[in-house]
Amino acid sequence: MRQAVALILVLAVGALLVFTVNAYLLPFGTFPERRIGGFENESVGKRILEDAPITTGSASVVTSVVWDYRGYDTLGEATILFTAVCGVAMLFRVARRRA
Amino acid sequence: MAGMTVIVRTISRLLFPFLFLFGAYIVVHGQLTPGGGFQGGVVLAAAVILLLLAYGIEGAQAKVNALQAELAESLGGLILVWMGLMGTIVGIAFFQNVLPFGSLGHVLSAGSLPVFNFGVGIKVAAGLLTIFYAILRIQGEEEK
Amino acid sequence: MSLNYIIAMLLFTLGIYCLLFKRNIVKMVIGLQVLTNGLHLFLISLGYREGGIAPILAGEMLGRGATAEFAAAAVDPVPQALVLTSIVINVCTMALALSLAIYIYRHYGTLNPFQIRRLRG
Amino acid sequence: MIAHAPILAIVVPLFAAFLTPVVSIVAKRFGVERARDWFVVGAAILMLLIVASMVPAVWRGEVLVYKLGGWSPPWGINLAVDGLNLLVALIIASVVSLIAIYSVVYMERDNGLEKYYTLLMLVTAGCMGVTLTGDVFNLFVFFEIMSISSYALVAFRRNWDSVEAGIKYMIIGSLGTSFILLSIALMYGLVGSLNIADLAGKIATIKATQPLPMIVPLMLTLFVVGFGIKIAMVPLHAWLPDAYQAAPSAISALLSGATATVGVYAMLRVSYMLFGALAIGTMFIILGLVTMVVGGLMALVQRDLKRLLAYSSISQMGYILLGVGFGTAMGIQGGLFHLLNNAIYKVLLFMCAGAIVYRVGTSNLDELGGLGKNMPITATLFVVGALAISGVPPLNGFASKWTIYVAGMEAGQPICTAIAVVMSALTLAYFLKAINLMFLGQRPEHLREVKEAPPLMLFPMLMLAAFCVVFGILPGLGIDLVRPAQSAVMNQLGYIGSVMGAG
Repeated sequence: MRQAVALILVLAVGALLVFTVNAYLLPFGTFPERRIGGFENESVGKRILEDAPITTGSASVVTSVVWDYRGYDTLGEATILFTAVCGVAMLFRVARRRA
Repeated sequence: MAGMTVIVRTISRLLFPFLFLFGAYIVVHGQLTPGGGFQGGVVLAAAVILLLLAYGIEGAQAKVNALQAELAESLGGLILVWMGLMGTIVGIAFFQNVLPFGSLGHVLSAGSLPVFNFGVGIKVAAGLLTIFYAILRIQGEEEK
Repeated sequence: MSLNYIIAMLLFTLGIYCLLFKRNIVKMVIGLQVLTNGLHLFLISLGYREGGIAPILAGEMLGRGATAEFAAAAVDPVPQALVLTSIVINVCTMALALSLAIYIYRHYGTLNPFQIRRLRG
Repeated sequence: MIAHAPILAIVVPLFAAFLTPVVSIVAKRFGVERARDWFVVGAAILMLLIVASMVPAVWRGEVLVYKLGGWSPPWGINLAVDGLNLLVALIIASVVSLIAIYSVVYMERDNGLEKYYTLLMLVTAGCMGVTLTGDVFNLFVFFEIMSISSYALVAFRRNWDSVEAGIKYMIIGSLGTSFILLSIALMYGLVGSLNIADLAGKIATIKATQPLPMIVPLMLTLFVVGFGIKIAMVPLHAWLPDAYQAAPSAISALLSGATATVGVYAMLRVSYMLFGALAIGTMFIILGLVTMVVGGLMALVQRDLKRLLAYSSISQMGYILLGVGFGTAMGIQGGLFHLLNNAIYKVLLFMCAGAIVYRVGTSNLDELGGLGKNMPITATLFVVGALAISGVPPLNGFASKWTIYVAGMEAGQPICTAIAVVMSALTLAYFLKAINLMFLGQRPEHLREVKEAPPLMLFPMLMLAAFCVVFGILPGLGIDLVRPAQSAVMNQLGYIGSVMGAG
């Protein structure tokens, strides 16, 4: 019984997500006929594509987003890696017996 | 861990320099090609982990031991934070791109970005290796 | 181009299904990975552009310095950067979760989450 | 220096986290292992000072915008500090400083302490990052730092119960953060931006279209579920009692004082700033009432002190949601004041529980008794905390609960007020039970030799109890502290204007 309810819940969530995404979102660079609000042409990505080679000097725009426009995020990402390393090392630490 | 047969050992010994070079290539060309510090760092770590699988933990530790890995991780982190602070000292804001840009499309271009890639490459390689060593250390203890 | 979106959302739902119905912690962690990978696929699809090129200024376009033409043809770089960040987060979560699973197995001798409920009430 | 204060408040704990392993190695070489602990305490206090240095400017009504990498919003990431951020940052910085002092003695019997302190600083950095940022994806990244390090800290002692609590927390929490990421992805797909102020303006435009596009409430729901897991709203609370029971007491205090506060903050930021209070009030009221009642009823039947405190902290979260859900100036003021008070007395109570665990070795109420003679100071402090949390008049809990009751009456919700009053009485009931079982009654033979907690543990507890009394006797002081935050919550347009105007 609980399983059936959970299954129905999962299916409902899936259907809702699929429906919403289809109804409101279009890929980048498509004419915004279904997209609401009309913010298509103000996308941050568009402006970055135009500016990045000049303002950061990097040929790969993804790298310039990762390390320059959103470099602080990447610092956070490196910190997460540090956290995971710390956590794993903490879990597998060798217990020193105190004399 | 005891390691594997002589075929696997030979091939992984032969492959190791190439993998290492490939990882370094990905790190250094981060601002020109797909890839960058994280991806290259993973390849670098994979190169050492290949040795670990073929030769056992001693074989890998002969190349990079656990303390070196931990120190290298701190070094990578310090490079990142230092370059971030450079932005505050030289420029106006944390994480500003302060080094000269160079010419677009060359290996030494894009200001601070190659340095960031280099730092994070070291950090990721050392971090993944540290995770492997940490897990293996405790497994090895159980077998004894 | 909405097929990508549908499949991404189905993967997300499949991940939730795994988390709710699987009786093995390792399988639950795999479910979490499926879920997040669905999300990554979704993010990447958001930046898709019909006939687009990779957001890297290279080759002939670099030679001509045609940045405007490049900007009109390339796909959105921001979701790709977000996915790179998210992948690393995902790897870290997985490393920690699997380490905990090793400990669970050591303490309880099983990975079935329904048998390791000593904390109750 | 003051211009860089927002970023320094995040970088200081981050730097301390990176340096802690190095300091630890050096300190061990020179034979002064405790230097590491005091290094962490120093970093926490430095962070508190940096946060405090932002107070005058923000209380004048400014929004401090810090553009990372020099990119003006919305192209890059920016930090934006208004009254709400600052209140939460102050709470976190003070709580972490006190917990760092408390840990020096409390954790001394454990091994692997350099990892403990590193993770403590990482949780702090994550909390600060979530609090001060003005970018929604950056909020997600730091939320993950905070979450992953708290998963690891819950499992710190590696017993069967802490490992189980850790993996439970981890799986539920990861599901929550994926929901947040999904919502961020939908948002980026919809309007192509990641800056909170920019998004708020654009979403306001989209909300104006008729009929309301279904994607907007969907995004809001995903956010509320994601952050609701962190603050243990009731249908999503399963991980919390296990985690609080199994973690070391200092970490339980940290979870209830810092990460839960951050969860509430993130929820407020998203629902009031990003979505402009889109019909969220009623939902918060219902969720708040359910959370309050279920938490209170479950607390009544617990036989373990830390588990009882865990359920009571679920119950207190209900009060905060209720106050915030009324949506009036007074309701939000009451909710935020209760957030502040909750951090104070919850940390105090967990520290008292930790002192008992430190001296006796168990937190099972059935095995305790008569400790009032052995540990008079701890007992007094616990009673102060318990009376404060139950809303007994001269203490701070009363002041904030009273504000919430009045707000409820003014908002035309007398039933909610009545339920809140009844739950308050219930809180008093289960805390009296706990006090009775622990400090009064028959003292078992093996507890005869128990000593008072060490002074270094008593010091942070005394500080917190003093705050309880001060905010209780002078509620105007607390309200003054909270008022900038309340006006920031209700001033969405001002926030958007200041952040976007900074570019």
